[in-house]
Amino acid sequence: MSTAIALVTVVAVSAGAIFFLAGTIGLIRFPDAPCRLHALTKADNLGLGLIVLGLLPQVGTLAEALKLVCIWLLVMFSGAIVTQLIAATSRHK
Amino acid sequence: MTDAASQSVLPVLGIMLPATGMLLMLLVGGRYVEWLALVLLPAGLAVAAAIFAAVWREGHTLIYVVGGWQPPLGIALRADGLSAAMMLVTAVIICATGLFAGPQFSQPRGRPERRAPLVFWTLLLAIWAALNAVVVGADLFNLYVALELLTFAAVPLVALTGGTETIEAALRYLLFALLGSVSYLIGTVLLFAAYGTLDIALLSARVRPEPISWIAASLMTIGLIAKTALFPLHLWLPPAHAGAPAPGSAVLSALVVKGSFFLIVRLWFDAMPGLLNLAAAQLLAGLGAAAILLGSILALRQSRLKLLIAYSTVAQVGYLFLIFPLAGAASEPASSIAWTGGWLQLFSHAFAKAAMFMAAGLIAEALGHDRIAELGGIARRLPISTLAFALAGLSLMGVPPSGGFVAKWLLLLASVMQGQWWWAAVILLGGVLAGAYVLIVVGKALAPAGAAAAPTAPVSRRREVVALTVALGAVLLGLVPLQPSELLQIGRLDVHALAAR
Amino acid sequence: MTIFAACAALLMGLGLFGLITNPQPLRKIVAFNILGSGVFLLFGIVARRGAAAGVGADPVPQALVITGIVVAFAATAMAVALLLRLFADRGDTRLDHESAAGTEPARDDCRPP
Amino acid sequence: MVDFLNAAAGMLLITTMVGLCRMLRAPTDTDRMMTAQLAGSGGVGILALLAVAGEAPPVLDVALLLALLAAFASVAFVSGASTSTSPSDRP
Amino acid sequence: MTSALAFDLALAALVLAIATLTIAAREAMSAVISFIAYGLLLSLAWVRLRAPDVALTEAAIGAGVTGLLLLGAAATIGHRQAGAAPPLALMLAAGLACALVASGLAATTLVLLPEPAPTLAPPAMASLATTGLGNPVTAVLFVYRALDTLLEKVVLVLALLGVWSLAPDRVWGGVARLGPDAPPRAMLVFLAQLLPPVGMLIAIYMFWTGADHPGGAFQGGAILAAMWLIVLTARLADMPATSHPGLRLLVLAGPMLFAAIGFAGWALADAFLAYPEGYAKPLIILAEAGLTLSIAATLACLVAGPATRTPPP
Repeated sequence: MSTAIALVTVVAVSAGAIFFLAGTIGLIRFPDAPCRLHALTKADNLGLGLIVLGLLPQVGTLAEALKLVCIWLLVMFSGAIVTQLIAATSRHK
Repeated sequence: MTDAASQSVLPVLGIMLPATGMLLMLLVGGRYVEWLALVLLPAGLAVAAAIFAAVWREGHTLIYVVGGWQPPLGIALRADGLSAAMMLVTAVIICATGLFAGPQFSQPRGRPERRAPLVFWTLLLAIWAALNAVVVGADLFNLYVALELLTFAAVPLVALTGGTETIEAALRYLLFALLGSVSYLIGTVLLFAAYGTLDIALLSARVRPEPISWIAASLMTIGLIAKTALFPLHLWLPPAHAGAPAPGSAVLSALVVKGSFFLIVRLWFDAMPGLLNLAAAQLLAGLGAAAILLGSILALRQSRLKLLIAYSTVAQVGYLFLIFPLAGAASEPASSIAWTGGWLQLFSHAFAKAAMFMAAGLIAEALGHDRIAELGGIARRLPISTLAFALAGLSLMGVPPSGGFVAKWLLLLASVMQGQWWWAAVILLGGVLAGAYVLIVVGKALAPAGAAAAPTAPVSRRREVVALTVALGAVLLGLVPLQPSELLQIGRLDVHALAAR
Repeated sequence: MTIFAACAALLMGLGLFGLITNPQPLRKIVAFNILGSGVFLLFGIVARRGAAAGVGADPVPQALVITGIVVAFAATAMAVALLLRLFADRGDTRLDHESAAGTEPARDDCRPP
Repeated sequence: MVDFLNAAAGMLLITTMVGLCRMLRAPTDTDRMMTAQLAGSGGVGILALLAVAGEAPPVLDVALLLALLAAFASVAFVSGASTSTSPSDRP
Repeated sequence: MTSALAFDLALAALVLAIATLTIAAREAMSAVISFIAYGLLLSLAWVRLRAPDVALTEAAIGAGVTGLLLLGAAATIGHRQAGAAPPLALMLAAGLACALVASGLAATTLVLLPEPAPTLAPPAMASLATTGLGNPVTAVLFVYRALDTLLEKVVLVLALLGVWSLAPDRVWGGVARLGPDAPPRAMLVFLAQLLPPVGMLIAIYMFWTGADHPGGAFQGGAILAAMWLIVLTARLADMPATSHPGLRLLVLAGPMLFAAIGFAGWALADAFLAYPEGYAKPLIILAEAGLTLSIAATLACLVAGPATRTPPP
């Protein structure tokens, strides 16, 4: 059982890290602002989401798990809105 | 530190009375600010007098352990003879400045709150709290906070009139001061890392003459020098002190730069006794000598009265640094003489410079400008202010029987006794130069008014009298030199015993 | 810890360099913040070295850093306010070093309040 | 597991480093801000990994705080940038 | 152990790289953005140095409030202020001097510090029980070295007074302007409606947990300030006038409460800033509660700057 949980963690965290890398490379390589924003959102939301998902089985208490979920929700929510704001600004220009 | 010491809450009151008073002023605002000042200034003066009396009577240091937590974990406050004298002088100058500024910074009845009065009175009290915290502080980090308090009270005072030039001066002052704070802080952390304490008394027992102490002491000294405006870090001072409103300039020049100087002395004589070697002392005094000469020459070249006085501060601060080679050497009684002379220079300069800025402020108010070339006839129209300026000038020149004379005489005597005649030459030359710049102003003031002299605005007689009284204080200090010299030794480390160890 | 000590020293050097050479006051202020953070990091190393009695770092320097960060922020805020006021009054933020160098030209009259 | 989580944190750190190259050659301030935000998210991820790896619950609070404030600077940037037209933001 | 070492090495390199970027940036806005990223990464270094309290403060201040303050300034000044770089010779001399300073300091910290390092951790931990607190850093801030903390709060108030005093006379007591005049975007308003409740919860948690775990008044106050600033930027509320008695009370209540507790200690527990036995923890939490609110108000006002408009009638 514990091996299975560990496997979940390893897979999810690795995937999250890869998403982060992809997002970063996207930020560097993509030609225009909307594409770069797209990359940023992927890294923020999916990457961190997967890492949090992978970490959840590893934490000891419910409070910590709750905090982890909170962190993810916060980053996703504010990241989405900031992306919108930046997109609106760069369109405006 | 001498073993005899007594617990007293007075040092805490010295800090907290003006500090809480300042918070209260900000809370009530409006006209109540002046009423609060009317209560707080005498109360603070009473606290300072009580500390002075207690140290004098008991003949040893007053100690307060804040919260009952002994150093090194906790913070102690110590009022030795020097702190007591500094507190008293500070209180007297602050109260005089308050009297002087009263009519200038008052809120009109039944109108909305005005900016300048509220800001001025709160800053005045904040400077007071900060200076008291500096002189009774016995913990290096607590002193850092006190220094920052002093800076943050002084900078807005520079910018108070709101002119573009003063804002620029304030910003430059702030940048210099911040660099100074950072440098001081690096030294503090190195000392803590090396000896595990920030308490000055504990440190003095643990510190050893080794590289890390040297590095820490140098960094702290450089930082404090920037705040004291010793040459070559004096660039910020003249525009800042000349740009502040007259009562502000008085406090800044008379007291604020002395706060950081006080800490340099604390550092070398109390926290790290025996570390002060010949080279360091000669270097500090050399910078002081350069400041005396350069500051005086630059003062001579100024066309505006307030700038002249500000450059004179650069010069007079230089004298203070002669204390390091003269009082640091283990050759009694010369070093005790130099010690007394140095502190007397600080006190008499505080009185003289406060009086000068007050008088200059009144003259500028009457004329609408402070161009020295156009001062003609002012002696006839403002005789009291001109007299105040001249009397203060006597002390700066070192003409007997002023406090400045006794101070410079003692320094001169000590340098001759120790064979360090080059300082004597600088002291004499500085006196001559001071005489020149004071006489230029007085001569212009006594000259008859030019044909195109503008009509003068009336100034308050009460404020003129305050300026004159402060100037008289500087002169009278020369008549009571002996008693304070014993007081200044109270709680002082026995440097020579340590050096011999 | 050795690494962070070197890092702190380099940050202080960098910050000092920026403070001296940057012509623009706002960038001077940013440089001051980097210099300050280097000093605080030095406190952090001292705290970490003092790990004992079951805590990972000596709490006293930690508390000093927290106080220091607050003071540094207050300084930054005051400097920025002065800078913006200068900008509003004059349209630029240069600190004209010539006028500070001693040979003071006659300026406009000091204004009695 | 601890080693793995630490390694993942290191991986994220390197990713953030790569992202910083962007900061160096960013054509506009907006791109710089995006990079800063990515560094913030990366920091949150690293802290979460470190917290669980080192079993130091307070570190999770730091991550929470960073997550809360990550958007904050971007918001300030966007609201400030929308008024002052800056030459470097123009194409 | 080596993996931790590699991590620290990478982190230090990253922090240094971004600091170099910040210093070398040509324009103020670029420098400020880099500085924000720098603040975010620096809090990682503090975590590695086992100082989570400082990490929280650095994140809240370095990346949060200072960043906002500098961003606002850079946006106002704009790009007109490139400024001529000093002559190359001066740059080289300054660079050399700074390199010397840096290497000297590095040598000092690496070579000259004594082994074993002196520490105050044992006495601080030994007295922790008598304070009733669980977090030694809070104990240092509010018990052992409470005078520093009290004076530091006065410094903060004084800085605010200094900032306020830069308002021109005719708008004294008026309202500070924050953000652009243009109406805020809908998305920003949405964010400002949703984030602050969450932020307030986190701030209260941060303040409450501070007694026993990393956190405390300053971190909580900084978060509250950030949330208030978001609300203000989105125009959901107006900044109160600087002459508003409520605002002044809010700014001053914390330091005055703390000072009052200090004086009460003088009357009841034999020493200024001492706490009567058994009441230490509740009194500290009371002082921290007041300080959290005051810090929040002060920080927000410091970022908002001096008044620019006349007070509303």
